[in-house]
Amino acid sequence: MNQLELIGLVFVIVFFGLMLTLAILSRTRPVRQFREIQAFTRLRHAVGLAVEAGNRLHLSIGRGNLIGPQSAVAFVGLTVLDRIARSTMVSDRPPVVTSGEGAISVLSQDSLRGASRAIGAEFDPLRGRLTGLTPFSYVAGTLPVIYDEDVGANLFIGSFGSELALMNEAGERAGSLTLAGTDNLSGQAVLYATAEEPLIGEETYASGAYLGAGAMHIASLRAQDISRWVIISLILLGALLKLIGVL
Amino acid sequence: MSIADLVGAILGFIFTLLVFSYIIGDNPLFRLAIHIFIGVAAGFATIMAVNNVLVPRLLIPLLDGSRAERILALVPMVLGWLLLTKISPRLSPLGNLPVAFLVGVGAAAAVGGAVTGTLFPQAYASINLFDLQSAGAIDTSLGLKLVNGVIILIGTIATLAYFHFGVSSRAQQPSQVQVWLEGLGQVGQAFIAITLGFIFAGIYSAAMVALIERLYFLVNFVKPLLLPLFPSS
Amino acid sequence: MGEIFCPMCGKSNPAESEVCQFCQARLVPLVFSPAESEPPEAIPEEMPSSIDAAPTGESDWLLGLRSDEPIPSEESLADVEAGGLEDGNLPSDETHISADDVPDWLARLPGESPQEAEAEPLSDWLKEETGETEQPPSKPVEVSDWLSHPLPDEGQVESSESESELAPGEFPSWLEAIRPVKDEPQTVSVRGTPERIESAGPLAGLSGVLPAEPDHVRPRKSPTYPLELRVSANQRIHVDLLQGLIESEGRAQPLPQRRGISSQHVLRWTIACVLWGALIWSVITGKQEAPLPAYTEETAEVNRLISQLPGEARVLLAFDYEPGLSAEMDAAATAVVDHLMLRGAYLTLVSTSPTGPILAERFIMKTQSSHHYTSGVNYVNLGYIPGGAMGLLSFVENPQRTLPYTLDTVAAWESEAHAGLPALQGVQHLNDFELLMVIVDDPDLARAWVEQVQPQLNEPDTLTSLVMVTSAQVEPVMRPYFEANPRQVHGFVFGLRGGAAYAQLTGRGELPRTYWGPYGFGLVVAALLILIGGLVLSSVSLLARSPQIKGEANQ
Amino acid sequence: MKATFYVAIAMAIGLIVLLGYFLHLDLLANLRVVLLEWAVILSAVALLVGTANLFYVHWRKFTTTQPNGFYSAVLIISFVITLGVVGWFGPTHAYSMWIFNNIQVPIEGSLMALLTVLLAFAGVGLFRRKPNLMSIIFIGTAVLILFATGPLFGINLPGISELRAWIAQVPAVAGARGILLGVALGTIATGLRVLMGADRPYGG
Repeated sequence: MNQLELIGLVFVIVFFGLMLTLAILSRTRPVRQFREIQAFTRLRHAVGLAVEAGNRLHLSIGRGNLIGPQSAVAFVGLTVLDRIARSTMVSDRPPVVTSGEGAISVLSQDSLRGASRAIGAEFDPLRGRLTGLTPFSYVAGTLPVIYDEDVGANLFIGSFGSELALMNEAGERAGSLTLAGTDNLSGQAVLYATAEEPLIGEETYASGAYLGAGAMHIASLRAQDISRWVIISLILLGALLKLIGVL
Repeated sequence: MSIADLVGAILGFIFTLLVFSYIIGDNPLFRLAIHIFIGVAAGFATIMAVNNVLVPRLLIPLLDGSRAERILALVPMVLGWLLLTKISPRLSPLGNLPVAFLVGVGAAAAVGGAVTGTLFPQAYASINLFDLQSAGAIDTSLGLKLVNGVIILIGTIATLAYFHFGVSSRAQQPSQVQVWLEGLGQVGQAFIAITLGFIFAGIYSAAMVALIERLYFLVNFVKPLLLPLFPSS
Repeated sequence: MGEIFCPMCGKSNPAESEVCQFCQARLVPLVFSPAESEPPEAIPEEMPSSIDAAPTGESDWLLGLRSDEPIPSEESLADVEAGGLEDGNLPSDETHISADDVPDWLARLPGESPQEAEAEPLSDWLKEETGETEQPPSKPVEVSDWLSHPLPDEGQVESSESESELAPGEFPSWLEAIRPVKDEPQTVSVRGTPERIESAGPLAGLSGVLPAEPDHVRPRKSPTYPLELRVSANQRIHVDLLQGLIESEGRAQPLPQRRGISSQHVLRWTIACVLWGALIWSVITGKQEAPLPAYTEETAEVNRLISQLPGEARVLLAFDYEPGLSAEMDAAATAVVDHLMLRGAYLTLVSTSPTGPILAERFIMKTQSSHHYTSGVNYVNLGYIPGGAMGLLSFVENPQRTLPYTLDTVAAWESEAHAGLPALQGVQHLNDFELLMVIVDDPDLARAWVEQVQPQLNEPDTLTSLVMVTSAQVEPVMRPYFEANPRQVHGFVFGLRGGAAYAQLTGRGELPRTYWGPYGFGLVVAALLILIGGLVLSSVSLLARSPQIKGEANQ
Repeated sequence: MKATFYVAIAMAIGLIVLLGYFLHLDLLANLRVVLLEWAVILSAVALLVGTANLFYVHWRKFTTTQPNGFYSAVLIISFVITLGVVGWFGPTHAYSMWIFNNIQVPIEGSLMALLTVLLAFAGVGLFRRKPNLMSIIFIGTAVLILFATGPLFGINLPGISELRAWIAQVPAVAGARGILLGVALGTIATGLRVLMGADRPYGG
């Protein structure tokens, strides 16, 4: 195991320990405040509207490969789906979920089924759909869902490329709120210009904590904050040592 | 140009116009084109998955692989059948085992890929900016490299600091650190805007080339039909 | 001298009097002797015959008891059923008090006889008490039950007076309105029979005393209460309104229909007309000839590396882009692959996306047809590596096990069983290739290639170089790999600009030269549109908002 | 009890694959290769499940005569024809290439070409929607790079290419690096939550 791999293993173990410790501490200590992210504020409002005014929520969780680095943002999409499905499943228009990869569409159906069972609502298998098997056909298959199913708010949280612009623009044409977040840089550049409420970079991964998905989400967000400053310090220290020739 | 090519070109011409009609608004012609497209793309992807994965990695080892290969191929075969039960809502719980397997591998790939594929290479690259000894070897002016290195370092740290989520509970009189963090976050926002603006221009360039290729195709398709009308040109 | 209270008007009478001196009601029950009694009226059929037949062995005293209770006649039952209490048909004895029978002394008394009570309107204070509005004369005044009880003895006068001050309980009109019209049960109501007054024993004079011997229980249908309320027209409207409100809550409200043509549509069409019009003109006239861009360092490196390739070099070519971006990627890679084919390199095509292998075939057929490269001879297409970055890792570590067959399921690698294809002669691992070229449109995928291939390239005495032809959007993410020291990627061609620069270097490559003119013209028009459009739109919205801002400033 | 069984499976499998990134033990490396191989096969089976879901959704839409059911029929027909031709003749056969070259590539290329109008429209409206410093820098950078990328009608503005190269090499790289480091932290946190069983997207 070379030096870099050893540092990597230590980092993962420390991060894991930090998450556990902060989760246990959060039971006794007051919960730390987080900065306000406008997108999540409007998302909570959209969920409220979905229940009272019967606006349907459309969640699209992307096309990332489940056995690759893009799986993490797909898991974030599934967490948001679970949170939303529990509160809007009993509304007049239950949420609809689209995805662009086989395994992720299977997981989205599982999440919908679990949420329905948790609140005792009836599960409709048509609510979780795979709309296309390639990036552009997935987007093309999602456009009719945005236009035809009385969608009040669109949430695109997952792995998207530049084709995300077509979905955001369709949401605007349909007159519904569009909130989007992705791990892909091209997707972020496009959603910053076209989405009403963009989630930039790491903000997408804070969805669970901001939507009250559990103490572990809050603990992991605080662990991210702490390890952020550890990495910044290591970079500064390393640059200094490299500059003076030690490293 | 053979008949098949002519029919193909006509088809391509029609589909291009049908998709371009979306600019006017969502219309039945556009819907027709994209639904044909989704069916074709799904057909290709399904066959590629069968030809490139299921046949060479599951069926061939099962049918004429060695004993060890056959035993190894039995496990994914059983898990595969269980996963197929997810098609039916009633049998769906049977497929939870392969799904848990996939999620376990996916989560590990995410963590491992992030640490070894992004976190360390990017951090290491930020540190290597100040490797001035080697800079001399590639005769880049040292001063410019140092200045650029410092700007990249500040930009990277400011961008990373912008994403800081925690705020002090005393919102009325934020601490000195909070004010300083706010300032660093503003600098980070500027760097994020430059990066996303640059990538936005790159995506626009790619879209522009796609448009030019489609326009050349349309013009080259129509030109031979119109040439007899304008013999002089 | 004892007294006895009249069960009907409640006034006190001398103990020995049999009939009330006020309202002539009987004070003492009639003594019945079998000879004088009348045969009982026809008992309603539903009365089970068992009761009529008087079960054998029943003793005489029982029969005597039953004869004391006057069985209400059919008509009075009907009266009770039809009229109910409201119509004043108070259940009373067979005798009915008419106006003539009222003695003078009674008429002078301040108390009212039932008839006058009905006629005289309620005094004002009573109205406030009961909160009742002026009632139409026809409205019946119900005599509360407590009035019908015999007045208590001298000692309880105070309380009785306070009771007399209490206004007779009267239903307010809104309660009266919603009282069920036919709410009495269909069966005979026990209330119809006058209560027995004990004549002997310690409880003499008291009524409603529970009989010692158990009552016989008559089988009866459970009372059904039809809920037809007597509701006025006004209230019917209110009920309908309320019902409509409740039902509308359950129904999903249609979202507001989008207006036909909005300013957004007009703005979108304007941009499309200006931009596409300029490009169509440029494509048709071909007037936009422009000098190809100067090459940059990273592009020159690619040219140098390919120029130094030995004859019949083994090159791995990855086609990792989507058909949607094939225009830009084909234009960027045409000149580079053309250069490779000029050098006579053997190509091995792979991809990590399902459509990649077919795009590779299309690219060679469409842009490199002049070199007459044939599958299985000059090049081999190994198909698609599933599993994204993880699959890429397993391919980099062991290509033969990951992609054992070509796209047409032919055994591709050299082994004891078969000779393998010429393009893969002598190739066992990734660093047996002289050059790895990745044509990629996605920044994450490009990084994955670099991260996974890195360990193989760092092997000692490896001569393999890694170069990339990418989309323009990937440049800021991948450039640092070129500027790293040592270089992780040995050369880049970024988008059409890089492809045109490479075509400038080699003097070949038709596609980038064709697109370069309209491409530059289109980008400038688009930039001007965004700049001018943005400024105009922002100033219009600022002007539109300024009165509002001024108004807020004045408040 | 069943839920904890699935959590145990996900944790065990995940731990083996994760340790394989850092520890180079032969047993662990071989086990990891086998698990990855099975995961790749299950991914392909999941693609078939997804295809069945796509087919079922559109079949129901067509058979229950919902609005736009006609398009679902068109999708099913084109899917079956493509499956038949490409499955029978193979993906690189002339017929398969004909379908790919004349239907899939033109339509995807046209959808990408639509972005020239949609992105310009978004760029024009961005400053009105979000009038702040970040939007100004974003639009300013994009417009500058668009001017600097292509030939300016043959006019060579001095320094514009060098400015473009500098922006690409310095500030754009800094921002991209910061975003990638942030995304990596978020990915690690999310992956660890799933590995420790705090998040359970399975078992529904």
